[in-house]
Amino acid sequence: MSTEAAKEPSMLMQKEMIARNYEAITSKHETGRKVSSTFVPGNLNELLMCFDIVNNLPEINAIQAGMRKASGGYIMEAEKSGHSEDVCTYVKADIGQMSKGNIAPNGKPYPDPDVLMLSYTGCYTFMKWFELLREQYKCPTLMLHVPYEGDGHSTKNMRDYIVKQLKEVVIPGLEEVSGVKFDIDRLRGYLKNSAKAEDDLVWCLEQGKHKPSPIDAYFGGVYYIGPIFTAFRGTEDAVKYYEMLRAEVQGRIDRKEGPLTPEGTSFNDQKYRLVVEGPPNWTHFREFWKMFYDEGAVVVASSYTKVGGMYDLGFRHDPDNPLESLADYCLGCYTNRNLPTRVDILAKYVEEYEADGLLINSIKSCNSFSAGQLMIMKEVERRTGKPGAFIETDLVDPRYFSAANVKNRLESYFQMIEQKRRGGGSKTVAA
Amino acid sequence: MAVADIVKRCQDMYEDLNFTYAREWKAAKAGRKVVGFLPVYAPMEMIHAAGCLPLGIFGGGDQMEVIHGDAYYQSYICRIPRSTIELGVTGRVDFVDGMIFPFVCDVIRNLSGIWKMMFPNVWSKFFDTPQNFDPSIGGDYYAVELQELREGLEQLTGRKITDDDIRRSISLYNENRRLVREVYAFRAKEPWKAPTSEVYVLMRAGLMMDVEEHNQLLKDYMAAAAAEDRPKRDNVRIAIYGSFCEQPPLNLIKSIEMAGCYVVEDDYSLVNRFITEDVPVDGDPVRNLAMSFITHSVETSCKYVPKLGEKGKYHVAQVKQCGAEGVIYATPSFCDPALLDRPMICSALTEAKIPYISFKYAENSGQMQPIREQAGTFADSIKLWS
Amino acid sequence: MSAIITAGIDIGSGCVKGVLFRVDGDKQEWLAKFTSRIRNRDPFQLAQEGFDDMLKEAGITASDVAYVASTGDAENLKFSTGHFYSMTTHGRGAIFLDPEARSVLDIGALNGRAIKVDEGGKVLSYKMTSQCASGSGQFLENIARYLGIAQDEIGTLSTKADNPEKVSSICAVLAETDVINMVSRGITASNILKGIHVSMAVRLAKLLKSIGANDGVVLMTGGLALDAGLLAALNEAAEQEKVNLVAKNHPDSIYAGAIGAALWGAFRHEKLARLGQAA
Amino acid sequence: MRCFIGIDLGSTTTKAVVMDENTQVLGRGITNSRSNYDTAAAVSKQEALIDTRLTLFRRALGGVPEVAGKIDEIISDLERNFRHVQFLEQLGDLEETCVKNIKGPRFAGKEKGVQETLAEVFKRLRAGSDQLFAVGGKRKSDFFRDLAGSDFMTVGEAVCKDAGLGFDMILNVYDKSIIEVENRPPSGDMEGKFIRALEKGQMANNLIAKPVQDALAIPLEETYVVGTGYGRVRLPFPKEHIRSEILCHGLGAHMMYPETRTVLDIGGQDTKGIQVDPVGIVENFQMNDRCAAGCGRYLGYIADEMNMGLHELGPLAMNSTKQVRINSTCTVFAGAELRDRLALGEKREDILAGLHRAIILRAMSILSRAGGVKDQFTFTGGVAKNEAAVRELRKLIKENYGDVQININPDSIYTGALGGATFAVRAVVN
Ligand SMILES: Nc1ncnc2c1ncn2[C@@H]1O[C@H](COP(=O)(O)OP(=O)(O)O)[C@@H](O)[C@H]1O
Ligand SMILES: Nc1ncnc2c1ncn2[C@@H]1O[C@H](COP(=O)(O)OP(=O)(O)O)[C@@H](O)[C@H]1O
Ligand code: SF4
Ligand code: SF4
Ligand code: SF4
Repeated sequence: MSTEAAKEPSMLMQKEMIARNYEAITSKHETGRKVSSTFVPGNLNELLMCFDIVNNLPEINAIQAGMRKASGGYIMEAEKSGHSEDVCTYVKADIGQMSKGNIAPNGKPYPDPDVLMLSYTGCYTFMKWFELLREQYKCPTLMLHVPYEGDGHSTKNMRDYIVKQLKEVVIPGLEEVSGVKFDIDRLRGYLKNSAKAEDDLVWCLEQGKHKPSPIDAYFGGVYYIGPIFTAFRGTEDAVKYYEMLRAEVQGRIDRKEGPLTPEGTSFNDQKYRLVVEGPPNWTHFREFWKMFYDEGAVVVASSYTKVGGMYDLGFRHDPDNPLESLADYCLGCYTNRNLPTRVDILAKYVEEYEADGLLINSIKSCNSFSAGQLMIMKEVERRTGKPGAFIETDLVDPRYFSAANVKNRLESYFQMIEQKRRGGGSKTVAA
Repeated sequence: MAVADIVKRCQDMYEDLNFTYAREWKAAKAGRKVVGFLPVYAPMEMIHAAGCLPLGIFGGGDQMEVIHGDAYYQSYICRIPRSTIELGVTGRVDFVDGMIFPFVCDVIRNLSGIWKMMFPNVWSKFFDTPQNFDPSIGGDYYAVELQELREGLEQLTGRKITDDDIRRSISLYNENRRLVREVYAFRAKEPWKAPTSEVYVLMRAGLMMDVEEHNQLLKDYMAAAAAEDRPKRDNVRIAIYGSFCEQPPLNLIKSIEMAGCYVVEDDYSLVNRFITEDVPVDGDPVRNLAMSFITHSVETSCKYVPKLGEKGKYHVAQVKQCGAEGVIYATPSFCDPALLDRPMICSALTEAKIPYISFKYAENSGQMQPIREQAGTFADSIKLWS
Repeated sequence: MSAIITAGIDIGSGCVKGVLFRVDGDKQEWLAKFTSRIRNRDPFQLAQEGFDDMLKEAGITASDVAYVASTGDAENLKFSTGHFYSMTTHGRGAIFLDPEARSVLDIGALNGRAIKVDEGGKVLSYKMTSQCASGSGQFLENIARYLGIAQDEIGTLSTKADNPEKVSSICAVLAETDVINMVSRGITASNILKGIHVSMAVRLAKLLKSIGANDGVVLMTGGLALDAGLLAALNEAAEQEKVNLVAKNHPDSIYAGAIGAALWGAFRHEKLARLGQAA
Repeated sequence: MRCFIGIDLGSTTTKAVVMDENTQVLGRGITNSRSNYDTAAAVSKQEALIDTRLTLFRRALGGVPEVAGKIDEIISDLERNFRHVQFLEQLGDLEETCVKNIKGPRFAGKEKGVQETLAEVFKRLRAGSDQLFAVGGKRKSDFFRDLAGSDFMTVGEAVCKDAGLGFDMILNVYDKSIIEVENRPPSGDMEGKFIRALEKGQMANNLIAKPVQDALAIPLEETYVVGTGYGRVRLPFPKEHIRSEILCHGLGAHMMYPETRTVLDIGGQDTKGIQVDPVGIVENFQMNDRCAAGCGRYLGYIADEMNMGLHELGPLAMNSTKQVRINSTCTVFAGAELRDRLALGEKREDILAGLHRAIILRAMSILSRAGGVKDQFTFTGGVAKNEAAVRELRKLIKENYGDVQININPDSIYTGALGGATFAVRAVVN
């Protein structure tokens, strides 16, 4: 990020982990390690670790570029080379970055990946994205097709299909790329770590039920999920990170404190509690966040913190059923759930976290999230009786962030909640 | 029948947003069911074998006023899901007993969920075909999915679907696909005799009527069109890609033809051309359907291309085969699959030295002037200099 | 092959343009021209009037003209012999005006078009801007009016900008509000206009790049061709992008479409004559 | 007396409402929003205070038995004359400014001719103004820019032709100057102008002078001002004086029609659907997204394209016999669409009818998004003045939501400001 935000120890640790991973990626020619590019939802980090492969996530790189305010230029670059204005800006940020030297946040060039691990979970665009990258890098591409839970649940056929692909496509492919033989016990070991970290993550996210909430499950949440959704699930580091995070959250609960804002103050005066659906905007992340805490709005639960796995619904990676649990993990990511299920989840959050309502940040780029969100809002409003609100931004395209527009809607929403709260008493309105 | 009569009949059906044909078909016999499906592919044999009428629902076109549909979609999402919702909300498809939402993209995928919430009493299915094309992986998976579809349909209709039922349907649809291929070949050979504005409605109507009836209609059309004396114009031959899902308004197709282009190949509403060869009739019919999909289906933006370097090869081969002089890559606005594919397909075309242009449309586009200008310049450029 | 006279008529959304040429093999002589702004009048009527004026000026009658070629929105022009689409004609017209040109930017009232041509005016590739055109001539015109600036002052003012203010909105309506906000923040007209020019230039540069026009002279045609501010912004954009493009204009740029039509008309006439089916 | 003021700074127009402490409306004022928001707010407030004076006059005259039954006539006479005085004052300012603006290379050597032409133009404009403000005179708009502008074009073009001078030059001076004049709030001295208006009038001066002067003497104290609307963040008000326009529209509609449950507001750049509860509290709302398609500005573009006043669009569309279907409501391409259709031989009124329907269809979608239409339904905002739009809305509401009572108030454009003023009263009185 451009300006330094106030940091807690867990944040510093995460920062250091990320830096180390970028170092591992960009120094692959020196270390001889292989690099795989892959996606957040349904990623197979533990499996990749079994082959000593370093994990690079273009989505995360796009976010980084967004936060560094570089994405706008990358997107323009991609559009100039023939990409449409209409399509997902993560893809364009990634493609544009390549033609602009492909420099990682640590200032070194990204090396070409040795394998594209295409986990096609929850988003159609992933498939096109890696087809595009494949043209560029001409490297092996391993496709793991994860069927969509269209009827609201997974079936045995889906699970078998995924496990079969793991056994017959993904694992042999990774063996070939890395030259390392697959050892299922190694995988079991990593999965054990995963499950442990997952327990702590779930605990932290659930503390949003406190008043004041010791966490911000959206703006803070994107940091909390960092390690587990990316290159660190399965590592000892991740286990440690979540222990640390848990202790910090516990501390805030004990002190009856809210989360830390980027300005370093505790956000204790929480007037509105929100559930948020949809990813955040990255190009104006700080400004966007400020619009919330300035008005006293804290996010107590969000769906974005579930894109890389819905651990709060009980799923854990399972060392006893390694491949099957990987399959279940892929199937269960948030955007791989059908709309009725998403409504159930969000309505449940509004109720269990005693929120004032559901706010949807609808992202232009992302059909997977966005197509249908208005229906989601209607349904959640109907079920919970709490008002919803709808704002529109984009992930990493600065052109689609209109601060005045977003602020206008947020303010109207907060004032409406406020007015409604007081409404009961002030029947004195002159007619 | 004369060409004009056949075309009129088809066009009336195509424009009929109340689906009178399907309503009457259903009413004609007690217990009949209609199963709707969206672009871009549905195993119609299975629906047919269940005794149901497969009904292609391809948006609302440019004649429908969308009010409630827009309430469900942001401005940056294509048109087809909104007009489909409008069809639903306004009761125009209230007689449809089941809906199949194919694997096209995330928009259609999420639409399937909206449908479930809006119309809880309609049997609906998101139909996820495999993106792994290994017979023993994707094939096995797909066979089970088809089997589940079969069971779903059995529950819907309350009657068993036997293997022989499916085999009978397969042969009818094999004939349908064969005739469709013949019409396309006829048009590619003598495009002035089979303008695309006619062929298009002929195909669209076919996705809304009984397959045997359509088979007859296809034969009639070819006979009538061959007999008709139509002048050959100084037009160029082009292929259209990118329009597989949300369909362009008929006026757009006419505008392209008016601007001096003969369309000799296209990917409009692919359904009846999705499987490119006859499905074997003998043996396990479910397995046969699955294998045909795995091994003999078109390449289009919603299917993964497993091999490096294969992207766009299919299109180049098609263009060569039908003798097109150029390609118009016309996509619906905000159509991610087509738009993300565009750079890859177009670079394959460039490599093969096939000229192309690209533009976007919406099913309700009203302004044709820019379309005429672009298609016209394209035609000019081929005419004047190649 | 004797000399023939051809006419080109270009009906746009803002103006009607026409030219009259005598063509003798490779020799082309420009006989007459006219423009008239449409301003709610019937463009076909204006075309007829302009055509008649040209004939008078050249001292000939309609029957002396071998081929009347229409372009632009003139497919339905009654007295035309044939129609060419606008990108075909702008390409040819540009080469006539500046033989060095290898690409053309035609910026009209509503759409922008980028055309890549070879030395004979043959169109190699092209693209049009689509909807949501805050960079259209119409938009600039509205803003200028709002700022109280005459059309021909826009360019000069824009080149005087010291700190251009970016217009971020994609939509012209919202961009209008952006501009109003700028005025209220005390931003000068120069900086506002330049800001608009810059954002237009960026879009146009994108358009050029997408048709593969990466070097050589870009000739601006159409209504905004003579806007010095846009020209400067384009050249700056090219420099920033490190592409070897030089944007230029020509005093007669606005006639490019009509010229191209007249010349292709001559070409076509000759071809038809050769085939013995003179039109 | 204590005055409570709501100011709604819209993207097209700025509206102000003055209320007394019993939430009785005293006055309304409107002006076009311009580049300077402070000025727009100041002008609209001034206009509302002028209107307040008129209300006070009316009250005062109520006590004069001799004028019973003639009060309306007197007040409108007074107002007309007041407007005329104000118009002449601004015209004078415009002329002065124009003369000042004759400079720069394009005028080199022609200054004198231009100046003389201008003098002639303004002379004619002044003369024409008598008719403009005569009893029953029809004015195209209430705004100086529109009034002066349209006449300037016709008169100017004629004068230039006679003088053999290019009209472009005069137009250029005008364009520059009108902005300056607009951004100068008209001079205060309301009292003086009223006195002059009084003198101009044909009414029995002696009878009404006294009560009018008494009413003029009542001090108008700005007790509390609430700002709302699109440009509210730019108002130099402390935060607690700013309210979201959604809440203000909801409350404003409730004040006019307490039984209102659904409100539709179509303004210049946004369309809002609002649901309110029985006490005027907003329950839900939706706005158009970032695309401004189908908002009021759309009609503005069309009017420009057709060279007509906004007032005239509706009536023309009402003449349509066969509606043309228009699918795109993109504001920018509205003009192109119009030309396209005209070229296809469609009639202007039929196309216009189609365009109006297109706008209302969009509004219907936003209403649907906001949860549909409940009884009673209130339509507010500038577009509510347009009868063709209203006709389509009535049709579509009936088709989609059945028999719902539809409220449209002639003062509906002030709804937001009315809500704001109510909030102002509440802030002090409750
Ligand atoms: N003399 C001029 N100086 C600057 N801009 C002009 C001039 N004449 C026309 N324009 C601009 O050009 C536009 C029309 O350009 P034109 O190329 O004729 O467009 P089209 O072909 O679409 O009619 C007008 O909208 C106006 O903004
Ligand atoms: N007299 C009128 N007749 C018809 N339409 C009008 C009239 N006055 C205003 N409008 C329409 O109303 C719109 C402005 O509405 P308004 O509510 O003032 O908007 P805002 O609140 O954004 O300023 C204009 O764009 C115009 O389309
Ligand atoms: S469409 Fe959405 S989920 Fe897919 S890559 Fe883009 S942002 Fe990610
Ligand atoms: S048109 Fe494209 S984006 Fe829209 S539903 Fe069809 S495939 Fe998806
Ligand atoms: S109104 Fe604006 S955003 Fe909407 S389509 Fe038109 S130009 Fe684009």
